[in-house]
Amino acid sequence: MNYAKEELLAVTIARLIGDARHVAVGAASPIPATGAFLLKQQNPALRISLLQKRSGNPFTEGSRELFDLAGQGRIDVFFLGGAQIDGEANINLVAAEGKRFPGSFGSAFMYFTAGKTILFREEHSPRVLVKKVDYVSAPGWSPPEIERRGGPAALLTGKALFAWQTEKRRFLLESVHPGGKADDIRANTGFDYDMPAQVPATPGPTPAELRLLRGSVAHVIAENYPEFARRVWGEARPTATT
Amino acid sequence: MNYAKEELLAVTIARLIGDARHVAVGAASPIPATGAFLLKQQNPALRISLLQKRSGNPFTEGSRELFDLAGQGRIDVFFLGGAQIDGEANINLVAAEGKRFPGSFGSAFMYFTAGKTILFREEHSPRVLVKKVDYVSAPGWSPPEIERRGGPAALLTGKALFAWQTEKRRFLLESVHPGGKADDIRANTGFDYDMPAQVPATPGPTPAELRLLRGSVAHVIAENYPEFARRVWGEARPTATT
Amino acid sequence: MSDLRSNETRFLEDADAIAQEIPDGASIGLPPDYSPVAMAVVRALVRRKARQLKLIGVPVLGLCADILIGAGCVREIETSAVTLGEAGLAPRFTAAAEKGALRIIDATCPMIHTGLQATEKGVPFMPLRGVLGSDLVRHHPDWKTIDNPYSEGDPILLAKAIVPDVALFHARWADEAGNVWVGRRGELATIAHASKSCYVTYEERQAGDMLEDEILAPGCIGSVYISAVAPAPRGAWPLGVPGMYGIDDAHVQAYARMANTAAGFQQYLDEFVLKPVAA
Amino acid sequence: MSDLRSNETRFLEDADAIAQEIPDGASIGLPPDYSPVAMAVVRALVRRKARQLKLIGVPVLGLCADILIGAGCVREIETSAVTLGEAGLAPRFTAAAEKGALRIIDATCPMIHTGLQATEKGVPFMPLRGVLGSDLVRHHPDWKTIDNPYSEGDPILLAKAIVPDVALFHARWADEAGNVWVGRRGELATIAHASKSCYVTYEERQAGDMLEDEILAPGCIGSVYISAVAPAPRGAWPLGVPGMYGIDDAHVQAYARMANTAAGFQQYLDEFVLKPVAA
Repeated sequence: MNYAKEELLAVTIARLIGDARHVAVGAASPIPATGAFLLKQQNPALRISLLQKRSGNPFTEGSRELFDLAGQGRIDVFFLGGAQIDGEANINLVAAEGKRFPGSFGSAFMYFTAGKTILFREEHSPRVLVKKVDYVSAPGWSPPEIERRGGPAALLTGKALFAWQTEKRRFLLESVHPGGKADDIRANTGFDYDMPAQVPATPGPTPAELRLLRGSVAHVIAENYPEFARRVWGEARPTATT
Repeated sequence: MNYAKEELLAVTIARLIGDARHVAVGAASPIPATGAFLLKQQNPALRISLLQKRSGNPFTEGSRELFDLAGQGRIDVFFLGGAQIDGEANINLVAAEGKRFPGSFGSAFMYFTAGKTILFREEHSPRVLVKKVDYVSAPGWSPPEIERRGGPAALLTGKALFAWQTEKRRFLLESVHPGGKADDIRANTGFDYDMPAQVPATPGPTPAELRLLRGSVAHVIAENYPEFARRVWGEARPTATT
Repeated sequence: MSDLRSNETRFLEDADAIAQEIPDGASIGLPPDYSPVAMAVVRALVRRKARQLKLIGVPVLGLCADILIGAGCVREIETSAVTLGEAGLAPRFTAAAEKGALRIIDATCPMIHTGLQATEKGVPFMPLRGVLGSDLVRHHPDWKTIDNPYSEGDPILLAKAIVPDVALFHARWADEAGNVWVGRRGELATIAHASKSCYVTYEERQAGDMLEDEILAPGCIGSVYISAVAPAPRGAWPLGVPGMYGIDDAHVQAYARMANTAAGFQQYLDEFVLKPVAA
Repeated sequence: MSDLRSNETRFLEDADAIAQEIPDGASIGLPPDYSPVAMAVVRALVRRKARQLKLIGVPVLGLCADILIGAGCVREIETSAVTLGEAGLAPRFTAAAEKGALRIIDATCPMIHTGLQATEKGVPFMPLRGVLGSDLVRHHPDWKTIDNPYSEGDPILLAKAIVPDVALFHARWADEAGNVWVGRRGELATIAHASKSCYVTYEERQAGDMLEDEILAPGCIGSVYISAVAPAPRGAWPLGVPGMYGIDDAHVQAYARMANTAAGFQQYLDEFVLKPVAA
């Protein structure tokens, strides 16, 4: 079957969201948004809040409301990335090796208060996936005395999917995307992690999922991330079989 | 000169407000409101916020905003009454002698945060003006370690005006309303207070003040306190000389 | 927090259907009389003989509390006052209080807002200036005084987070997405945000999604907070809805007179609460 | 708090008149790029060669900060991020940061909101969950960790009250009473409430008093908070005003390219900032 890398990542994200009831997707996150809207096709009750959407923003009280919502326990799934991500699921959005990044945004709060966080970064390299982040914008785990509702559930990259093992505070290589090899993952990952003897391939989109992605999902995504939709699905936004 | 008791009290309140820039007047306070609007005729920059006004309420964020405003230091003058008021300027709005009153409202906060508070209670009797309140809804003064922006400035009753002496934490009888006697005040006041050898009479409204009260002020007050305006100024709301 | 993850607003038939969902023993956050009160649900709660309710006045209580107290639905209240406004004292509250038949937690307006704001932010407490030295502090079970960690020898009061089981109020509009429009009545949003579940009656149904309208959105409470809505035209009566109808002063004054005695209150219930009434 | 008792909104002529009133060294609370930014005043600040400003991002900074930093107006920023959104990194911020030419206090969005809410309530601090264990806590000068007074062995973070000297933003409407309408952009109200003075540019003047209109009032910030307003049609350009005009993406992308070098940035200033520009 032919599909785009973005489509593989989106269906993986849809599976990771699972039975959540409320997903919040940050700015500049077209792939998580695609995954969430794909899932909504199957579960219309799923609530998706697109943050900083230019129109039809779901909030009525300004930029504080997302954080209040999360504090109240009303956000089940959130997405975070990182200029660096390490083997303890710490993320760094501030600075590394003399380079300055934009900053931590709400990560240090959302990582604690959302029900679960999916770490997502397409670049899979030793530069991004490091042994230890240079700056902890938001910690991957907290000692027991610290109140923390949620934490990392998984780390999805352009090459592989890792599951987070809460007890061991370590990642487990869950699957490698089709065409990739476990050895290549080891070579491109700066942190140590567990892996089974046989690492399965990440399941690709089913024909039904592809139909949805290229139909109604592409339509919604094009409204909010026009550049991305054009790149993945072209101007025509084809429906059904391609 | 002929004037109503309410007119005397209103002009006294206008003088007590003085050079304030922002006065907040609670529900069911037509006389303080009358005093504030009289002053506004002379100083149009005076801002008057009528709380719980049924329409044209000055707040956009609901009932919390008044308290936030006061906390920010943006309310210069507020009014409080009391089922009991004692010689240390404590007020009781909760319960006394087996009787239950409505409750403390925002008094315990506003008394601290408004720039100054004018205590106002028409009934002047030993039942209301007591030696010690049965319940302190809001204290008249605070020890030095307690942060407190404001406190009582004066106590105005239907019979007299007391000034608050911050250092001595005691009231001083400043004037007795025309027709009254200092002895009568002493007999009807349950707490002890200072007084000068000669107690002056509370100055009545000037002809100019009366013209304003019976003209534009009566008009504004009638919109917000129709029963009161009818009682004081009659249906016709006469302007100028009566 | 049972219902916090509920994200689909249900559309119920009427105020009675809401009253069926509010269980005995629930704590209910209620707005003041000048902010739309779901009076139709209050009457339905009396009809279904609700018991052991705890009412939280945000920040004061009025007619709705007096009726519920008089009808024996209420175990406890936390509020900064109970008043009928221009109609004077709340007679059934006063009678119950003076008989000792009601647990009363006396508060002051901004401390109630502060406790709800704490829940809104997901924090266990929030500080407030003032109040210290008031007997309210001595009697309130949930307030604490600490030293300001930023400045030595500077005591400051903390409100513990208040988490009502139920938020209950009335709105001018609800839309097809389950959003409600309450205009500038911000205390309603605070109650909704802080409560485990939230029930709203409304005057009129709006087509579409008000959050897509830049002019209406700022006065809306998003459906993410709303458990269920039900139509109740003139559902705040005898209280008012800003911009639609005012308080029926004559009725509230008549209530105040009748409710001055237990017998008169029962007559009021018979006439205006126990049999369905056209406003 | 110099201007807190100011209660008369002044009507100034234009954005330059506002820039004249914002002194060198002032701390300025600024909204994110998706909430109307007073870009016309930002350009006027560059023209008047403002110096030593402290910018506070509520909760993030964007184009306005990058221009002010590039033009040498800024000593220090406190923010949870600086970004041009879809146009990528903020180049002058990045260059200044990597050269060490700017003091940066890194924060996280809700801690900035929390610090402003503390000032809004008149309290010296406010708690927030989460964040503990982040390096932000180690580096931030104003945050403290205490034990939750309601539960032993439960550390919780406090934000110290943030008090900007100046709130600066753009609004769709101002009215004759000095109220401004900002719709659902609640962060603008928080900045206005917490700041010592507040300057607002607006698109259009409304007759009368918007607070008398139940539909408009919920989106208004009352004049009690507003020091002065000035007209600035398309004053947020190249950023947008919800419901009126969107972000001029092409212009922001052109900016991002030009500002990648100091020379290109100077050319941008010459072309779009130093000489008056028609949007």
